[in-house]
Amino acid sequence: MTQNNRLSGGQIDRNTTVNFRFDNRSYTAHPGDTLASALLANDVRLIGRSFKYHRPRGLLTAGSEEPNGIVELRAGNRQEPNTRATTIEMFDGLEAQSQNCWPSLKFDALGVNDLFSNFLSAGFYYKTFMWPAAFWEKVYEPIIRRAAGLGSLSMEADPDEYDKGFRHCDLLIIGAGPSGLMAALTAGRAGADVILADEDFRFGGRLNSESFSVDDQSASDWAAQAVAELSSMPNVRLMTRTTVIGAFDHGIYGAVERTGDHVATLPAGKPRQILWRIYTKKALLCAGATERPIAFENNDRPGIMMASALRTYANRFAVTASQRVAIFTNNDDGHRTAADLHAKGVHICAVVDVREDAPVNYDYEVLRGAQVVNTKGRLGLTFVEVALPDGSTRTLECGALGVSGGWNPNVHLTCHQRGRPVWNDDLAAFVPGSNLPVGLTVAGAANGVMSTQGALQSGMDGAVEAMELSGKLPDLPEAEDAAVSQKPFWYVEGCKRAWLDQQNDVTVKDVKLSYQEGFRSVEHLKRYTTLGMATDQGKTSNISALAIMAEVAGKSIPETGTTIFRPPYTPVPISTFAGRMKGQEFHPTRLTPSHYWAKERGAVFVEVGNWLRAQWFPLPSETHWRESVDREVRQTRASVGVCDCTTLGKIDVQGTDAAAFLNRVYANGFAKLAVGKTRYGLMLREDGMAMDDGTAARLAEDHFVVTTTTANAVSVYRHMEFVRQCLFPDMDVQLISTTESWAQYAVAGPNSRKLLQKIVDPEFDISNEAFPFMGCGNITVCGGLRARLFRISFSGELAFEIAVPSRYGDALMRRLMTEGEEFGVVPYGTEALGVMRIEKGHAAGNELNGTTTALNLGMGKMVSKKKDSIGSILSEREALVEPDVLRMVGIKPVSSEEKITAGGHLMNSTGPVDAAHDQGYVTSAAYSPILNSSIGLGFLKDGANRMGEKMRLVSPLTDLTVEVEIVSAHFVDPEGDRLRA
Amino acid sequence: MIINHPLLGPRDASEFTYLGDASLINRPDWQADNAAEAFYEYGYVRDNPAGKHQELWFHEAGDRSWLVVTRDTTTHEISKVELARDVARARGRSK
Amino acid sequence: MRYSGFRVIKEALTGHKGWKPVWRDPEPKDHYDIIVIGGGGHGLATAHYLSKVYGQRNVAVVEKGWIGGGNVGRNTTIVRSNYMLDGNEPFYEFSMKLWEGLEQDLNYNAMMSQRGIINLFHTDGQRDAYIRRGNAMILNGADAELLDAEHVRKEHPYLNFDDARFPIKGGLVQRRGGTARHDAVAWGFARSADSHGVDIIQNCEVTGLRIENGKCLGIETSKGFIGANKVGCAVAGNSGRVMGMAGMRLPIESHVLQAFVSEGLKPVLPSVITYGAGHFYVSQSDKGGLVFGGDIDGYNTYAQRGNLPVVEDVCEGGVSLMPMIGRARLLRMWGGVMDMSMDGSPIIDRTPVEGLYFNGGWCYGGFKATPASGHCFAHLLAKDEPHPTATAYRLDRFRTGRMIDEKGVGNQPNLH
Amino acid sequence: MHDLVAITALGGVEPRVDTIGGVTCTEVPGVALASVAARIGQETKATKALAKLIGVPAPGIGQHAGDPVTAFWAGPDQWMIEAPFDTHEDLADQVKPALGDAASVTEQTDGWTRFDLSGDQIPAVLELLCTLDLRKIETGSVGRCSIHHIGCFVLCRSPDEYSIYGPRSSAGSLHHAIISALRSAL
Repeated sequence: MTQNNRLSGGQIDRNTTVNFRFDNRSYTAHPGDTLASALLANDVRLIGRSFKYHRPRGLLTAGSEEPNGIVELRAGNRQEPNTRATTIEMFDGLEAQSQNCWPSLKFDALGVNDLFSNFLSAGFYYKTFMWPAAFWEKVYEPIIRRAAGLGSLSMEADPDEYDKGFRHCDLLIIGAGPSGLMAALTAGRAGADVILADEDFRFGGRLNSESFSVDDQSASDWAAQAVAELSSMPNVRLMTRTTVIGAFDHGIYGAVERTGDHVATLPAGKPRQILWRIYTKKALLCAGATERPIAFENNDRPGIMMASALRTYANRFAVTASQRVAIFTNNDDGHRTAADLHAKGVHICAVVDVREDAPVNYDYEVLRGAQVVNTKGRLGLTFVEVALPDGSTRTLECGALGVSGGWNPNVHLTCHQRGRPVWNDDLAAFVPGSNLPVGLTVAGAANGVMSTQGALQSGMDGAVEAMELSGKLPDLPEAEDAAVSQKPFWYVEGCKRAWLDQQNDVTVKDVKLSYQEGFRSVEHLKRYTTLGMATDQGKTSNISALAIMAEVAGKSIPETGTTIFRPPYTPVPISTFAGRMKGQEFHPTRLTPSHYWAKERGAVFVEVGNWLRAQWFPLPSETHWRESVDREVRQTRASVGVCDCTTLGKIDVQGTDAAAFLNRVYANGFAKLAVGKTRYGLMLREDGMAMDDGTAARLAEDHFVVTTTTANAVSVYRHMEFVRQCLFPDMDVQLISTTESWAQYAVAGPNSRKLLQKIVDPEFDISNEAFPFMGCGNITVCGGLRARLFRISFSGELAFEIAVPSRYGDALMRRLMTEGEEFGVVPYGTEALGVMRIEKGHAAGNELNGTTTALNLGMGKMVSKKKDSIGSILSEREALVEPDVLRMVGIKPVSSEEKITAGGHLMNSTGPVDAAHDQGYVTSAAYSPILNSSIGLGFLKDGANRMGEKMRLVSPLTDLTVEVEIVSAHFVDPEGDRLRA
Repeated sequence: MIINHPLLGPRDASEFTYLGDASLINRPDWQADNAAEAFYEYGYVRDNPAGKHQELWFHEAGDRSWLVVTRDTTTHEISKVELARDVARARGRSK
Repeated sequence: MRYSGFRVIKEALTGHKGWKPVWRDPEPKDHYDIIVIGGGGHGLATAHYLSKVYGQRNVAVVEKGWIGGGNVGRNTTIVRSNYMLDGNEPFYEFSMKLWEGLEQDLNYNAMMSQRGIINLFHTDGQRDAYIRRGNAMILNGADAELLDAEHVRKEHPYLNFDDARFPIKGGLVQRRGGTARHDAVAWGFARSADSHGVDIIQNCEVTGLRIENGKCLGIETSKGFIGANKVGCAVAGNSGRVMGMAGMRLPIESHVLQAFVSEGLKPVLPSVITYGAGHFYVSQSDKGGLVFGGDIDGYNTYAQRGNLPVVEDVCEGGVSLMPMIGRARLLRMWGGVMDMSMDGSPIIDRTPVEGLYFNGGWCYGGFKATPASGHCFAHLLAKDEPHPTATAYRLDRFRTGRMIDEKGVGNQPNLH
Repeated sequence: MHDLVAITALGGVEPRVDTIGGVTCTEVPGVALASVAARIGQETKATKALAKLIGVPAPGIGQHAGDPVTAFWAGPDQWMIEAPFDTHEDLADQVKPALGDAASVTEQTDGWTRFDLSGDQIPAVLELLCTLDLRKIETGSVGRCSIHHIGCFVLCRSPDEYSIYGPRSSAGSLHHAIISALRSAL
């Protein structure tokens, strides 16, 4: 198909021809085209279907405000629904499909909705589909959901990369039209650090769409020259294809740069889009204005477009929507379009101007005081019916109608911090109000300055004001300076189905019905009719609807209300906000010092926070994880096992007040802890709940090393800094995390000492006498490597934790394995660790769940009343010390074949099973290969006094009821002989 | 948001962790007769003003300073940023 | 006027001339038996139940702006009763049952859609907690199902099972959970209350509470003083401001929760999904938009807007969980101001001031609670005693240590 | 001398080197670190002792200084000391006597992994990684920031030489982030 709607001129590269496909038909276009201009060039007017009535839809605009010309761009896992054809930059091999139509765009089955539109009036669904109740999910809703929606997702993962970036500048200029360019030139020449961003792939804004000249050159040439000068300035950064999407607090702007949307395929490693966070001292909004339509009967047919869009297509893209064009306007701007199209040889059927005093023109007919009252053409405009002042009607045969109802300043970003625009009677439009985001000023058409000369001046002034410039300013170029001449005109009287929101099919009638039913505030209007909720966010429809609401209410527009806009300025792919934080990179991955060794051993890993920890180490012969875990437990308790516990938080606490400080943050006392000793510590939140537990080892009078649980390492450090800086600012104590500095391994089991004696350097005596339970100290290993040794035990066995600098952790683990061969040493993972701590009755994450007190945990006596410690006072509240509060207990099945389920609830052995009779719940459960039974820990009302009681463990969720016995939580070695051995 | 760190200058608020009302500095005396009531008020009751609010932020991804930020909860305008340690001392806290 | 399919057809054929305003626009009387401050979901629901269930006809709802403009008009529309603690679950299950009959009760289609909700878990610890929660739900008469990873994959094949940083290990499902058309909920309650004689007074800002000798006599408003025997405050998000007029300080902070909607899409999500390893939950509206959200911004604010870091955090979670939404576009973002309470649970209770009652502290869970909150607040206002399912929501529970802390993060509101 | 073989944070025996678009990213295991935090009331004494240790005045806020033993500012009255690993493996023990009671000294060597970037256009890479105002980063500057949710120090040693310190356990993720940014920006 040839581009038979091409005109002369334009800013396209005619020397290159590219191919693209729309609905599986091939067409040609030129670089510099958008998909929209290329379709028009090829005489394609029908592009999609509307949301509700599935009415035929063509292009309305030439910019990002487009409500109608939306398509599915690209194919396969790169398919992009709802993409505005007006902003798709043409490239060779571009592929697009029409959407929201079936079986085909020309014949859309759901077009039938249009026939019943009268029954599908605004909000009709709130009044029906209620009987029978069950039918909603089964019948009504599925039908509605299938009919609704617009484009479709591929349902495949987005394959592209996205980046996030951060830029800082003195002045961010948003929009590179006349005012933006002039502002950038002014600030740039003055040496200011400027970022100039525009959503278009070509700077210039309206200058690229107009036929007039700036100084002695064409407007677009002047723009190109300005851009050339700006790009030569090192202090000015130009960001094309970059939409500033939002104005956030304190001068931070969000911007989306489309670095890869204009190419067929991305080079490896290059992002499709970049989300920029731009930190600004000042920002200048030069976003221009958007032309608004006039509502009249059947004003939604393909071919009916904004007059300024027709002008853009003709002047910038050298395209006309049709060879026969009519104009409907209430202002002089509409006449400009007629003149430009006429100059390019397009036949102007007539300019229909609602003003009796409209300017005449001798090249074509001007129908003064006339209105368009109806149109014809099922899939595209064919005839326009015009009512003349004398009451007669004229029918114009044309393929395109340019509509101009005046211009609305693009105030969107001024509203992003809830600022409200104010009404301007001369423009009959909202202009930026006074409560703008701090640091933002507005220039050019966005500020209601509608002439080119005015925009240039206003841009310069804006830059001068924002940057507080003085001295010589650049000379302003000469440009058109016409005053706005228009007669506010929103819709044609007596029309029924005159579209306001063309995508969501909201008509004048719907607005009137909304008022009639009491939905009279603007927000009610929007929510009831869905006006302005479509992908264009009502950029072309909100104000007209408001004007009509005002008329019905008999109020002025400002009395009726304003409508504000929310970010983003135009829709942004969710991937762009995610950047690279997805898939495996969603969160950083933290590896333990023995990770690579464990991988070689074929360990199975588990995520613990951001850490990867070895869960168990299967042998080739083992087919089920339980075999591995049982073996690791048995062998550790029988001989010796090694576990990487580096992930436990380690905090270095130093200072003359270190001990006093720990006395405050721990419920139990530390002042009297001897040097060379370690003590278990329970940390409470100020509300009295257990926050974390760990050990504190005193390496010197003024030096402790504190451990935290893996999960709470960060929050405990933060808490300790709070206590240090905010509560006791004069305590001499210094904190720093050493979690990653040391590779720390638990060496547990009766042979642990023997194993360690093989690597600990001989000058260090670690016999039970010299290095008893809870001892700690600095030592060296393997011939002089500095190390720390702690005699602490989570497993309940004779055990140590040994720490060396992380870089040697891998080597130390390998050494422990070889030296341990004679004892049959096993590495054990988090599962075995968990089993052994349950066997020993140690509380862990499942028990320290943020709602349990020391009393609940069986550690009530640890909370010292003799000193001031965080949480001790509030832990005494009446409900927390009632006689039957939950107490931690051990639970085992009466018959050892039965299984304990964590998350199960405890019920009395007889009586009803329901919430009212709940006695407690199971927090942790495991199979103990030592007891050959499933065991568990849990919380039970008055549990301390119910040892030996038989109860029912119920888990209706997993369909389970087990008879259990309440026992002490210390299943193994309750006296602790082993760990003191 | 941007917090103008008294030592480091303007920093993105995303580097900080928020705790809440700076009254959390005023931890009651554990030995006072009304300690129970005082700690309840301290722990649970807030002014929650619509306007100027003194609040605690921790520079987690920064220099680990706790800051007292005076910020308007209706506009987010920040009028003052101080090191919490200085504020605590000024409020008479010591050891 | 009764709504029905036939009515819609009749009106269509007669030019829609018969539709009446959904609620009147009355001037306030001098005195009411009960005034409810706040024309949001909870306030309007309270009025509905006061008038329809508790026979109170001399009732006014006073709203600063336009009704339904608060959090009921800006939430992510999720309805569920999947709580763990005894203080909460009976109340939310009561709410769920009210939802299930709501359209018929209101004669208004709020599009309550029981398409189900799944909470995904990614660690054994999370699984254990969800089992405890699921059991609590069932023991309280609600429905719950535990799905393993394979089963989740069958129902939600588009989730990230192959390249996930935190693999999905399963999910806790409540089939009766789902979504409702949030605006319609407010309008439906308003229409019903209005039809039972309740005066709904919009654009009437409360400027003060008239309290004499410890008794509340009425409210000062931009439309003058309005007397009342009882005043109920249901202005979650602004509780601090309004109760401040009574000189009360609350165990509540105001925070902003952002919400997001994508462009319209053909159906992709069958149910509500919440991510257990990131801050992200999502459903798809009947119009086709993906409605999603995540964490609150985390700092005290009364501004109904948020900032970029949370937007990014939410989208990072979304794309990690379901990479196929990556090319869908985020269309609109907005914020709602939440009453974040000190234990993440609400308050429905008397106050130290006689005749002044308080309903608030809903955190970001208020929408699903709308019917029960209204019902229980109406019960309290009408009978002066708490509704049996809301006895735990006391104002003094923090003093006595009876917190209802589902998350176990204690007295730090922004963590709930 | 002990006989345990060290591995780098990325798990190799030899440090990792990547060159992309004219910028080279080198893993640097050969550095020893110790933190110095002044005791309450000893700030001046600590600053003087530190100056003596590194041979130049103790670096102020956001600065680093010294050679071969350097120090950079890490927080109020707190610095990180940097020295060649081969000669200062036990840096903390060497530093302690110099500071005496004036400061708390803590070994930090293996708490961190270091990547050095060399080449021009490094700012174009860094602006994809962190929020630092690169216009203000000059030779001698150091900034703490978050890179892909990983807390890092960024040191500018010269306009075309930067060092990035990140937590050792996250070395793989940090390296991936840096390499992705190099590919994207250059």
